[in-house]
Amino acid sequence: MTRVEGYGRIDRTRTVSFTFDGVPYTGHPGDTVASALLAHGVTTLGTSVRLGRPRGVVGSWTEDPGGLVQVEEPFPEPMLLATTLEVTDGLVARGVAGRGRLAQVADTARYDHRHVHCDVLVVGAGPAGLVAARAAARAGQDVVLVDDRPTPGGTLTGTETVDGRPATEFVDAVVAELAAAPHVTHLQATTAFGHYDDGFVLALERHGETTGRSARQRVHRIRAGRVVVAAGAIERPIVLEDNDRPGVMLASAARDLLHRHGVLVGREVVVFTVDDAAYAAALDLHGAGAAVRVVDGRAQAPAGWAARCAAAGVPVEAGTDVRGTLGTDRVRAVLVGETRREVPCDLLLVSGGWNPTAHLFSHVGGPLAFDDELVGFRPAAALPGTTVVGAANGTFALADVLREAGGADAPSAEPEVITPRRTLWRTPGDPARQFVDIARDATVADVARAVGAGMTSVEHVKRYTTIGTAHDQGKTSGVVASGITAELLGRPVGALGTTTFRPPYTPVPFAALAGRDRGDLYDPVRTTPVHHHHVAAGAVFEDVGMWKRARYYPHPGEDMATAVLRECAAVRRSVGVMDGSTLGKIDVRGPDAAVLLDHLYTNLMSTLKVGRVRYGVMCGDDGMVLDDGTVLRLAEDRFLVTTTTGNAAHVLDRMEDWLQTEWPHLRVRLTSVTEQWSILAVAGPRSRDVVGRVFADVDVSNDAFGFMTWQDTALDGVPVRLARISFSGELAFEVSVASWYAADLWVRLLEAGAEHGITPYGTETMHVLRAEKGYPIIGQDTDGTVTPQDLGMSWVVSRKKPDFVGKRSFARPLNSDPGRKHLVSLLPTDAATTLPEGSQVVAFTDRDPEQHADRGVLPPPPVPMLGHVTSSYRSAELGRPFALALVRGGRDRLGEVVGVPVGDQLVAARIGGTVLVDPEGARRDG
Amino acid sequence: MTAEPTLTARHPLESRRAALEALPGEPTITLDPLVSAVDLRVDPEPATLAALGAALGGTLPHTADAWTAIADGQALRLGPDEWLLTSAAATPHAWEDRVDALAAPHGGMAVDVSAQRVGLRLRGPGVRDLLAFTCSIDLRPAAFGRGRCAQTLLGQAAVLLVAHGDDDLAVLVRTSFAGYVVDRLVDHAGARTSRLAPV
Amino acid sequence: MQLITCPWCGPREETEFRYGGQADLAYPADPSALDDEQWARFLFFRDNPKGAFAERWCHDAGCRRWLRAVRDTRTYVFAETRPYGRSTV
Amino acid sequence: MSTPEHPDFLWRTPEPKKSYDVVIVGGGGHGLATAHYLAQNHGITNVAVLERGWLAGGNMARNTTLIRSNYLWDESAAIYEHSLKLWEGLEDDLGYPILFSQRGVLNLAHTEQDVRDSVRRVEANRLNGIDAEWLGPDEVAKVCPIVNVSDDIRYPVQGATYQPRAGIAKHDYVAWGFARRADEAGIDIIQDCEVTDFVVDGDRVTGVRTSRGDIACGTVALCAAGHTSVLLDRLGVRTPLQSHPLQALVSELLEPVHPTIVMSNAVHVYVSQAHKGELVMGAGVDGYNGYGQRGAFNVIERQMAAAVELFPVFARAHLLRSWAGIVDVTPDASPIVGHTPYENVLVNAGWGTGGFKATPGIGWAFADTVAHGRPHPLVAPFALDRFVTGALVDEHGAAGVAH
Repeated sequence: MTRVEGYGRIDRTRTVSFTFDGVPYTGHPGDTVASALLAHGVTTLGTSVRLGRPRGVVGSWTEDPGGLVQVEEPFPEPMLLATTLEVTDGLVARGVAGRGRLAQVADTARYDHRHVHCDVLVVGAGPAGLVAARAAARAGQDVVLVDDRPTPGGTLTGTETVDGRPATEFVDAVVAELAAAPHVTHLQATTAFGHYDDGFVLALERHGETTGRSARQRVHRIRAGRVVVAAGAIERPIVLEDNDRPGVMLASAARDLLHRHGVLVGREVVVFTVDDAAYAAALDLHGAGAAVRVVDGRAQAPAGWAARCAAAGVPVEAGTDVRGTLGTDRVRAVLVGETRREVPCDLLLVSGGWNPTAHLFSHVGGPLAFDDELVGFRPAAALPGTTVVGAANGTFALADVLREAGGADAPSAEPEVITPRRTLWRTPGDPARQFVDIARDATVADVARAVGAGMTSVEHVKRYTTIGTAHDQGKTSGVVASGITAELLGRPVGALGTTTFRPPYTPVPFAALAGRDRGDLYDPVRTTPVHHHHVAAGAVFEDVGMWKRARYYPHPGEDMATAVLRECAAVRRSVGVMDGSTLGKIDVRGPDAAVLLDHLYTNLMSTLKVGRVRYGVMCGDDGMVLDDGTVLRLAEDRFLVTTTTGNAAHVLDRMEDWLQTEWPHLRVRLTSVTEQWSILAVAGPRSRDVVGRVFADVDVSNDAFGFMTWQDTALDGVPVRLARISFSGELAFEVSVASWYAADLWVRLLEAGAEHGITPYGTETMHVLRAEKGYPIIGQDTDGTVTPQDLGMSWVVSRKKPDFVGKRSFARPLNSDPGRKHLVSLLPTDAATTLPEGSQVVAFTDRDPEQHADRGVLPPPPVPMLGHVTSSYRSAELGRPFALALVRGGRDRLGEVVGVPVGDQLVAARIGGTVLVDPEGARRDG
Repeated sequence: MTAEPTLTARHPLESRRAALEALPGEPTITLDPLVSAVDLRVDPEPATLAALGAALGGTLPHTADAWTAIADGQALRLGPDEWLLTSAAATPHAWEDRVDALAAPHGGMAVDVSAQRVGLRLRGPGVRDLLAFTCSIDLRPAAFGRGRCAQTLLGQAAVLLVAHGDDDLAVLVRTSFAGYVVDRLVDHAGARTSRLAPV
Repeated sequence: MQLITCPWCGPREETEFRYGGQADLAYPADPSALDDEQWARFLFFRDNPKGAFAERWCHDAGCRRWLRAVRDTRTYVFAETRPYGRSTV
Repeated sequence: MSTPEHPDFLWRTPEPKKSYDVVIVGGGGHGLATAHYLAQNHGITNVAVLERGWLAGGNMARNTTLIRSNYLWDESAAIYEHSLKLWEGLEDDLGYPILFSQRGVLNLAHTEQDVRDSVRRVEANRLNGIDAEWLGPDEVAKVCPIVNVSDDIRYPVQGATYQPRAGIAKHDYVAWGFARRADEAGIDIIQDCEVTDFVVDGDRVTGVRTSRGDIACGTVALCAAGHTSVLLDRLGVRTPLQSHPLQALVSELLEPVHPTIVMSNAVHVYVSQAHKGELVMGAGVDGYNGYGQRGAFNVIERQMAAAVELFPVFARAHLLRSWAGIVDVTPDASPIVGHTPYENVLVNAGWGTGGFKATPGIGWAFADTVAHGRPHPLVAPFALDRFVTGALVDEHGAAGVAH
């Protein structure tokens, strides 16, 4: 055991048991897997990714490049750091060789997101962050303080004094003051991992493994008026021979492990530094019972620290360096100076200086520049809304940190003199054994090789050597790599720059980012007021946009084909009813309503008489069909426009766009009434009987109620609108009612039609029926490259109107190309094959030109394509399959036979007109 | 068929009622009764607003994203020239006719949208905290106090939030999205372990 | 993740808005008077500056009003947002 | 697993000469490939590749490395299939380990219309001699067992198109391989050299002004992706290009779990597992114009939601790093390649999300176009004038597939 009494913030009264690499261990609440294992003298946690060399803990938190573990229990999670993973009872983990393993099963834990708004967000609860948060809270501002470690205080250990008392007491006092302050939110174990525009910061709060419905992790989406980055700094190693060996650590890490976890990582310790801070580590470890010796790479040891070491009996050797380490699985000695003098030890602590943790400043484009005094990259300019304080800003003396962060009411600390740091990236030695990034097994030799290959940019060197691409994203290796590259290139490191910091600061589980947007919460499920009746009737649904639409209503034992044939037959021979409530509906009102519609539709709407209905088509500026639907003229200055289900929002958006940004002078107002009105379509020769029965007061005879007209009536005092609109070619009525009443009306129609065997039908049947009439479905029979003329709908394109959206594009050269694709029907000559939708259409080549066959030969590729099948069904009415297709010059090839490759066969199909059922339109009026 | 059944107005969220009643403690989520509502469009001349307000038994909100009480209902400002006017007394048809008649002289118009949206009422401590899980706008009472309303997103659905008080808000949502919004709120209401002070 | 100031609703998340591309492209008074080249320019050709860009956004999830913004395409910072066309804000 | 041995030498760092026969603007994949094929196929070596930053540091360094040719229209299929065939021999051609791995791509269908569009594309591909199949949900699960083909997700998988020859490669190594070959042939690769303007003489450009001085040239070949319109603005040439952020991300290194490449347009997900083991994902293009090389985080959050829905086992994989490139998109989602009003200025741009997979193909065809001063048949359909005639190659109109 290397646990020392009197140190650490762990709860020694309680013990937790966990398993690592199959061996049971114990730890205490407050321990990490790293601290618990080190307490048991375990220093090797895994092996390296490429060379298979032993790997141990180098840092004490998220900067650690070495101690990667895989959690197996309670739930597999890959690539976590032993230094950040809290020990819990039953935890099972193992060391990994640079690659993790995902679970085989879905994660049932809950992750969610929460939006937070505040005046000030402070990132980091070390001395700088605590003081900054306190100042803001005292100023009465809404403050959010987040810190990624389980407990506040940052690097403060208790050996320092603030306002004349031990720093830890000061920390407790500030935390208490913040807890008592209104409008202050203080979250530990919460990592601010990304900083975006306008004070937007994402922070991940970790609750540990949870059960049931409480979140395991939560992403806070914080909008802050001001962001204070007080994230501290990360110590940097010095590269030397065999510096990847377990037992080589950052000085700050050993000190942190001692004060947080009461773990004394070594008994015989050599501290190799070019910076003052490591002396504190040396003295603290010495005080905890270790034999410590300091090797200072600078010409002279700092006087103050040297004196304190002398007083404590810690030998200090300056003006020399450490060149390498000896040992097998763990350091047993280091080689000092040019003579490579062997100095026995079980721990080498290194300190090459500090890298300010300015990631959140860099995420939003804050520039970093190399500071020669600091020997590191620090924020180099002011950024509106973001301030960086303390070590993150390159300020290290505690008194200065407190002043910088606390302003007026900053507490005091004893002044320190920081003696100049020395720039030392590596000591002399064999570059092939000097590790720059131990997480990637990348050495100085690799960097030299990259430079030798002609690379002059750190980005290239990073990609060539993979330095900085591991789980730690180069927190300790990045700047060292820049420094060594610069040395090899003979250029100043400042001129070379460092690689950009990109979110996230530390890795974030996919599931945490997904939050609750899962399953049916991923996207809204839109349903109509009649939905529960469809469910009760056993409907199979299809997704149309966000809507769930009943596709067909299978009877027991029916597959889709059978059900649809039955539904189609019912409509053609008697009567069916469909829920058309998902159609988009827009109330267009105002003196200029007709003018707007004349602009947007290809045909004239201004000539439509009140009480009548007209079918209309909308095109884009490019002349391609965008949407279609019916338009009811409700009054001189009022129209009700219906759109396709999928395009409702898009069409309204377009109308508003024209109205607000192009023709603001038009006196028109648009209101979406899609959910206000439900539409139930009653279709079939018997529809008149059904509608007539339900609405006894309406004369539904053809003379009194003609095709493409509408009438208002009421049922039980509820206003209802009836319209003679048919999408099947059959006699049909659309019944519109305020959605509150739609469910009851659906039932009423079913009851009234019972004697005629009224049949609810779904979108599939609707598609078949309209296809038999050659009515296109926008988005299925069109694909954004199809004009109304291509669809054979020149009749819907006004010649009278001087202009309308899309008109000019019809005059472009390509639109008069005879090779354009036309919508036509295709009848397989075998009268049996249902051509798969999406099939391509090619020239038909007979097996034997003499006798015409239903099957041809498909020539080897490339085979020129004439078009494709857009819709294809079996027709109950025709007693055969049929299809609609877009075919080059199709209307000029009526009667021709073309080939449709289906699997390995070439199916013969004859081109025909699009109207296959009731061409003379006799059924429309019943 | 014997005795003609009468058409009955069905609440679009009937199927979710049980789930809402089963929610543990506060905040509570209840279904607002169905009310008549029109979308009023008129240029916001002060004189016009004054006249309409007087006729409707209140004052129409003059500022953005605000609501006021009118006789038997609310006036919620949706845009520069757009208001949502509700009435618990008039029938939808009558309400549209009445407001339309009032607006016409001012070049305005009213369109019946009673069945377009449905209302949810969220009451009790933590109600803003609950909304903060799905809604991105600043819900701090200082920014969104009683008398304010806002059209925004709850998850992926567009909603109209109405502040009745610090612990009392309403969510109006298009009926086809209402089930999703309820499911989202219930999902969080049952699972909130927010360590944050209520916003 | 911008915070876009809607002239009517105030600052709202970018997710509430829909992008409308370059602003101030007037629909030609008489498209039939344009040759194919000129028409193509109206249809497809847009400015794509690196820097200040006058563009259209619609507050889709809010008041559904279009706004005219000037935004820097390098920094994404909005210099201004104004109501578009008829609006009485 | 282990990264390959790179050659000891890649490229020189020369000072720019006063003049070159051809100046290629943009040292990304397309510029470098064009340089390589100019030398190898046409013996043209008095060429400079001018790169404003570090070589291949733009979209080449930021893309998600998908390589496929299963496009709908003949014109697109032709150039991408030509490219795929070159990919299949590129490792030998370049003598560089580019880690080209043909693991196949699945394009998932989630709605009835997705299915129609998918079948349409598969049938078109087969008639064009491109390997393509339509797979039902069960077959999808066989190809990629971790895909959730059950009905318990919002938009269940109805099936997928499958192109077995599709694959991935290591983007940096591809660029370095082309650069090394071009450098060997004597072509000057000049980094930190930003073209700021052009020296114009009537309807010809006689040189480029750069941050490192003027450089005279016979022909200018623009391969500047997102910055193309900024450059052409200097010549008063307008293009229908818009530059948008396109985001991507990677996870930490994981043991092999994902055997192929999966894309879903409906939910904007694209996932493969790279050679070292990280999951590589691409998102949809951000909606607004932007040169900032960063996008909005909500795009990534939505993508993660879709990814965890489709791949439940990804739940505890970690987002390690995210970034964005600048993609130049056109109204018909097809590139713009060929001549400009300036007779000796040729443009290659507008590849949107398709640039990486086209690298060898367009380098080959663009070099031929530059060498002969006329559009190679493979690029002829992508001329700028199609926007006037209306002869668009509308890839998103039909079955547009991102990435």
